[in-house]
Amino acid sequence: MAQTIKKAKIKSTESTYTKITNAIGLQQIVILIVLILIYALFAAASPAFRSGNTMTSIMDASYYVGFLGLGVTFVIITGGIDLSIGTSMMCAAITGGVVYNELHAPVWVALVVIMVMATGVGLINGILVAKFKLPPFIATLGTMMITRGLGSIISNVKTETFPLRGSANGWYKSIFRTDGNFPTGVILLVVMAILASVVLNHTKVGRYIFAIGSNREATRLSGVNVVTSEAMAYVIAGFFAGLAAIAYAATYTTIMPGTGAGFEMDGIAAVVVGGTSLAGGVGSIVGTFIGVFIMTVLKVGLPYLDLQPHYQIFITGFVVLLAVYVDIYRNRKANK
Amino acid sequence: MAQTIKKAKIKSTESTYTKITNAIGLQQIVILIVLILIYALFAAASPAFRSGNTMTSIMDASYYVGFLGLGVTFVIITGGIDLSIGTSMMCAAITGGVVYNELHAPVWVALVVIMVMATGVGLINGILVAKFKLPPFIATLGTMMITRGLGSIISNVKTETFPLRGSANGWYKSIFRTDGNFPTGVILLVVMAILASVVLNHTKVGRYIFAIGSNREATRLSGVNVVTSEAMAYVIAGFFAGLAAIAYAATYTTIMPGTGAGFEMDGIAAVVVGGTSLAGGVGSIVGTFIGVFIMTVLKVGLPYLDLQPHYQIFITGFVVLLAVYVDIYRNRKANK
Amino acid sequence: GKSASNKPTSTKDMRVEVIAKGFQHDFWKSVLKGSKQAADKHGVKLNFVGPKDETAVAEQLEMLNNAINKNPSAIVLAALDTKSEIDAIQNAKDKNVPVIGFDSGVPGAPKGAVKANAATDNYKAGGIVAQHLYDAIKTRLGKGQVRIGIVSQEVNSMSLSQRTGGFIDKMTKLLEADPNVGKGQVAVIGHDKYNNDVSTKNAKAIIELRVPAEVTDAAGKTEAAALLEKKDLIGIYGSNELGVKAIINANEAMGDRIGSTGDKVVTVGFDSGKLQQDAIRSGKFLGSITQDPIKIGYDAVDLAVKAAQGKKVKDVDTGVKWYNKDNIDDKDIQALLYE
Amino acid sequence: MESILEMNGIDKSFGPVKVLSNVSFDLRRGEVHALMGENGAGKSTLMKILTGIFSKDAGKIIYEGNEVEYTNPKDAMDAGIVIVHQELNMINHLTVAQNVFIGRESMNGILTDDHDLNHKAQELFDRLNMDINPKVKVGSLTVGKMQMVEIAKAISMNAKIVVFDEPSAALTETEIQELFKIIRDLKQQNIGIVYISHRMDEIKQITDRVTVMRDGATVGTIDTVDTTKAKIIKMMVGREVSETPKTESTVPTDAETVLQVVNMNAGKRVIDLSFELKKGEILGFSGLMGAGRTEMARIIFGADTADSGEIYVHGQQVHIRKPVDAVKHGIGYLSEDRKQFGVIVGMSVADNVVLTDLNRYTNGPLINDHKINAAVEQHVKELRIKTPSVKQLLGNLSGGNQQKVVIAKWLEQASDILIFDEPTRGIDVGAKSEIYDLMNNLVDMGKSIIMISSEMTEILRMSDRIIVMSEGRKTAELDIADASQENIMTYATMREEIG
Ligand SMILES: Nc1ncnc2c1ncn2[C@@H]1O[C@H](COP(=O)(O)OP(=O)(O)OP(=O)(O)O)[C@@H](O)[C@H]1O
Ligand SMILES: Nc1ncnc2c1ncn2[C@@H]1O[C@H](COP(=O)(O)OP(=O)(O)OP(=O)(O)O)[C@@H](O)[C@H]1O
Ligand SMILES: [Mg+2]
Ligand SMILES: [Mg+2]
Repeated sequence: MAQTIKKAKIKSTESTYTKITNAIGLQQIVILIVLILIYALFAAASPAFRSGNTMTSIMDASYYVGFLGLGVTFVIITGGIDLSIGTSMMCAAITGGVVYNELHAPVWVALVVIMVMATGVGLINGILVAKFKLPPFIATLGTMMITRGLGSIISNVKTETFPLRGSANGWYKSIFRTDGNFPTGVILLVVMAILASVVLNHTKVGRYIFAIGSNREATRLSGVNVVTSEAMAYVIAGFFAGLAAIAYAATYTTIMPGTGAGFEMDGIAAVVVGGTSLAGGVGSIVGTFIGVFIMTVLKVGLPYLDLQPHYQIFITGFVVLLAVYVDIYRNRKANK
Repeated sequence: MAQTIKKAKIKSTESTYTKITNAIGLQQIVILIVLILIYALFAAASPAFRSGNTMTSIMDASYYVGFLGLGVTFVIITGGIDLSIGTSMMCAAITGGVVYNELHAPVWVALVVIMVMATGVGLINGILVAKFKLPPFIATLGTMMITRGLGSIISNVKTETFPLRGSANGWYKSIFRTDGNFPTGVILLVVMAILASVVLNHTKVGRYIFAIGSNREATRLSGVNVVTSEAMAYVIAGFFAGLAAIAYAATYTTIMPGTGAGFEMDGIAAVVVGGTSLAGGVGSIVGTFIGVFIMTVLKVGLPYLDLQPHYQIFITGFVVLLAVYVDIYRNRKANK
Repeated sequence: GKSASNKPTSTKDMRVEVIAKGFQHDFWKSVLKGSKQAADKHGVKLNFVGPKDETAVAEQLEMLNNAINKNPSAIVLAALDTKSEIDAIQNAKDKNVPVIGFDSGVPGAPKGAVKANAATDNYKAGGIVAQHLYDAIKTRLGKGQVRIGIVSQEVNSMSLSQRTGGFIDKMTKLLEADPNVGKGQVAVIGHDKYNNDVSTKNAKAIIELRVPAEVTDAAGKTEAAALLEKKDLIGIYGSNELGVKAIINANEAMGDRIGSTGDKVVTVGFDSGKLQQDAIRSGKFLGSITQDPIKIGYDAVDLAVKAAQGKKVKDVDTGVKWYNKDNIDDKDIQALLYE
Repeated sequence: MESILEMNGIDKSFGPVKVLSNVSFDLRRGEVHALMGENGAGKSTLMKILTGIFSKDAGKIIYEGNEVEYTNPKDAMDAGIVIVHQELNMINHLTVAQNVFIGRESMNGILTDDHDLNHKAQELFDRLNMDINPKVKVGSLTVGKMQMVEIAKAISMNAKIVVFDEPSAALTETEIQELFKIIRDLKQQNIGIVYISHRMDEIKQITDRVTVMRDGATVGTIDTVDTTKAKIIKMMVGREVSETPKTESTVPTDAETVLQVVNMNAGKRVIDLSFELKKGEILGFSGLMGAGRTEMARIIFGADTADSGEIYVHGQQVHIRKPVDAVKHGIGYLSEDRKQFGVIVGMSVADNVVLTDLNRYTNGPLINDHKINAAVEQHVKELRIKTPSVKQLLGNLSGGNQQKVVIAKWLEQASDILIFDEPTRGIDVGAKSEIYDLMNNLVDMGKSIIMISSEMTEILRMSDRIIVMSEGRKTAELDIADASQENIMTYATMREEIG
């Protein structure tokens, strides 16, 4: 008898719980609708957008932004920011190119070097922020400058070209697009997103990342090693910047020195449009995933409307503001 | 007896207070020493740096960064950030160019238009952040994109040229450097810095800006109109972006459309190097002023060591990290 | 005095400051190579710098000011924007530091400040590209509306705007002279800087310029893809490395629209680089035009040393060359190409 | 009883300020040991040293016979020493269960098992007789509920020593009784308990021994049975403090109505609330946690908005949409959460006092800081705020003095309607009676006060009239002459169907 009563009690509270999860899901549903609307708008306005290889273009453009976004989601949930992911990604990519071209290493070695380098930069960011307590904005602004210079130093300011499709070492390109133009990269992106989601929601480090973003001091006083967990968020961001570097090399083949500044903003904008709060403690991988596609559909779609480039930036700015405003407005209403 | 004991106790805490104020001054003294050290280093390493017009070059390079830094100091003290100052400055400058070249208005009208436009963008930022409660990072990222596009739209993607020195309308150039190469701009910069310091430390809006950065909700519940004061910080940043635009036009004559992204980071880095906390509630104009010169002395000095640009960025990154670390380390020690 | 220290008797004590327009493109690496060769030959010290991209006017001016302050024997300059640098150039002149223009030179500089130029005529070069493209597509004119695309990294810097402008002007002229098109039948669209008044509705030919929203590979590729999606596109031109790369990347993703024959979109480019050379060898590109970056660098420094010695110097046209599948491996072409 | 912990000769300084000098403290297994002392006496600091949050400068800690020194909270926890902090340490965005077990997650291989976590939490709450859903986000709980979660969290750690640092500050009487049940249970398990509180009644009820601290030093330790309230207070403050409840209202029956609230509604938090406040009156608001009193206060002050309702000030209907409006109508608000909503710790005492309206202290556009300092020095003197200077950073003041600064802020505005929300929360007896005196002075001056308090003695001592709320509704309005602990409790626990 007591048993049944308890069950019933849990059931009834379960429904409140469902309501809350529904609310979280709602946020993602809202931006998914935004994404679909934007897509539909472009499809309606431009026959060329409907036809052909637009999807492949969107996919191609989304890989590196996608990986950057997934990684930096972790950092933003801790309440931090990582401005270095763009330059660190290009620094790693060009270093990989040097390893391949100058040291004549096999492609896979170059890819490993890319991952190690980008993850290493993430570790340095993590140490600066979590251990030395530098404000994330300024710590990663510093490493942004450093990696930007470093890439040029390592490559001796030379453009590095990765092996072309069809060439003996061109196999790595098929990770992202087969010779038959199938966007395999989207599979990798989805797999990594699922992995990221599991890490964020179902591992200790993920739990602590949320906890730190919500209340760092309380988390510390609970006996959690906040330094390690906070640093891990930056390491994860670095790791994903490495994946972004590989995606970039596979998609665009050549890497110019000194580039990458500005990419971080694409990633961060996607994350925030996806509903992750810059104040920390709140965020989701699904949101980021949708946010990334909102940004890339805009980027790929606006040129199809034959808009000149400056109108594209102008409109993207508005969409970012609008998306975030809608999210905040909805949240405020929900809290009433 | 008890009376005397109490007095003594109060005395000793008074001296703690003096120590704290000293510490605030100390912070600025530390970075002033850093500045002097850097300067001395360059002077020792390069005879050319010692001689000639280096000072004028340093001044020329410091005007627009200086104005950007002074303005964004207000925003950072509220605990916010303004990423739009760079593009808003260039958007205003190019609009001024259009007014002068296309509408054939007198130069002074163009300068007024520049100020109105930049201040207007600041007002929009202020409304987005203070009224609509958008996170400053994302609100100003949005207006950054919008102003970047807007400048191109207004100018029809044309480079705008301001009147040359010596031409009939070239008088405005002498605001910043006389024909005899005297850097008058530094006078303007100092005057504006003093003005900014007065506004920050001795007016209501300045006091409220500190209060908001320290504890926004408590300020609001004290019956302060926080929306207006917080918005004012962005308006001030916009106003100074306007001054930066005029300085830029006077120093560099031509304004290219679509530029300005990245300038904001120069300004912000200078502010933070100058000891203003990104967490809000703490900051000083003197600090920013010194921070600006640390950045420009580096910028102007490093080439004298015949370092290539990428080494310069690399080293600047380190200096930024170091300066901020020293500041934080010192603060932590003081609080121990 | 100052001017004495400017003019050492032996070239050993000379130092030449070179201020390029950029650093990251392979083109500038080759220019640097040529500069070094000349510096080594004369035994002068060389310092070579360039801003982060071709719109970084302020950065370049700061570099120029620094160079002048260092009191060098001569300055070699490729101005991003002459007007913004007029004061500084005048200053160099006052200090008796000779200035040599290179790449696209220093057009509009104060009289007498720039001793000589070692420059490419980008406008003319754009015209040459247009001529080659026209020759390859003229048989396809007159069967309905056709489109020729351009992908240009940006249109504000001197060299790129001239390459693009030269191409558009020449192509317009050639098409208007073609009996299958005719006067007033060529619409130029895509960018307010070049657009003409001809309506696209009735025009027999459209020249469409695409400028990426940002200087990134991704944005470039998107613009190129938007062009390649258009069914009436018969020719496409990439006006520098980024534009060329954009076309190659977009093409790869959309199943081979470009080529040099048949019903493919005939593609032409500017400069070299590994991807572009590869595309020319495989016939994806009809051909490209290359400047002579090594010669530009070499001649510029050579002129600078001579000017510093007080010798009289005059302009050198560093020239351009058209290369395609047939001549790419010729010795004289190979000498100009870089990877 | 065997001793489990000894702290001997503990010294601690923050910068130049010595906050503990030669402090000694011992704890036995199975005893409840009260640690008492005025605000800033160093109680929390001592306990933070024990639990590895602060490091000590000198002294010895002997735990279970061994000298120990913990450098972080985790080591202390692992050794069996846990603390319920004075300040709430909740992670709002995580669920209750996730909070309780943070750092001790149930695992399923490398993955966390929240299902198991919820079950463990539910079991824990059932055992402790707490009605809290483990699956909701902590941020949606009331302060009191959060405090219960904190307590549950500490108890779930199976510690050998549990430190409660003012656990009752956010709790209502019934919850305090629940807490005492829990504590007695812990005693049974031979666990040593340190209990910090400013509430005298509690000490008698629950503790075995009392250690009193003053100005960073131990005054002495005595057995609870051997002492009286008055004795303890004397030890704490070094003088006698009297405490007498009010027996009848001092407000004349024909006093003017200065504030009238009619049919105020705000979701489920405030339902159909109407009441009047008379000139010179202290109107007490009593009720259980989450009864809606704070919400009512915030609405009147314009910090939150109501769904419906009317507010009249001096008979005139007013529309208050933001705090600025309330201030204009002479309303001042002293928040229950001082740190978060009341003061700006990073600014000086002077700046805090004059923050609301700087216009009085300007020469043209410029602020005249001398004028401010002079005016604030006056307040400091009148309210006997203990501070070395008006330029002192507010964060360096003790809690009671910070509270006085907030009061000074509203006196500065000449506000005649003052809302005091838990005015003595976490404030020691010495400072407490000063604040009571202050409140009485204020009403004598013709001001009117709404006093929200969860402390029954405080309500009975200060109020002229008492409104009792339950679940957002007003369940009773009692004249002080008719009020007693018992009938207030009855109305406070009244459910909707009765009310
Ligand atoms: N982190 C800190 N830095 C500087 N001073 C501190 C710090 N923590 C506490 N203090 C000071 O140490 C003294 C003792 O504070 P503590 O919190 O231990 O007092 P308490 O007895 O717990 O008082 P309360 O009853 O108000 O909680 C106070 O003067 C306080 O201002
Ligand atoms: N912002 C909010 N969102 C949702 N619920 C809220 C909010 N603020 C308060 N509540 C709820 O409204 C009810 C009334 O809370 P309120 O704080 O006014 O009560 P109180 O009587 O002052 O009690 P306490 O002792 O907790 O301060 C509580 O159940 C609380 O959880
Ligand atoms: Mg305490
Ligand atoms: Mg309350």
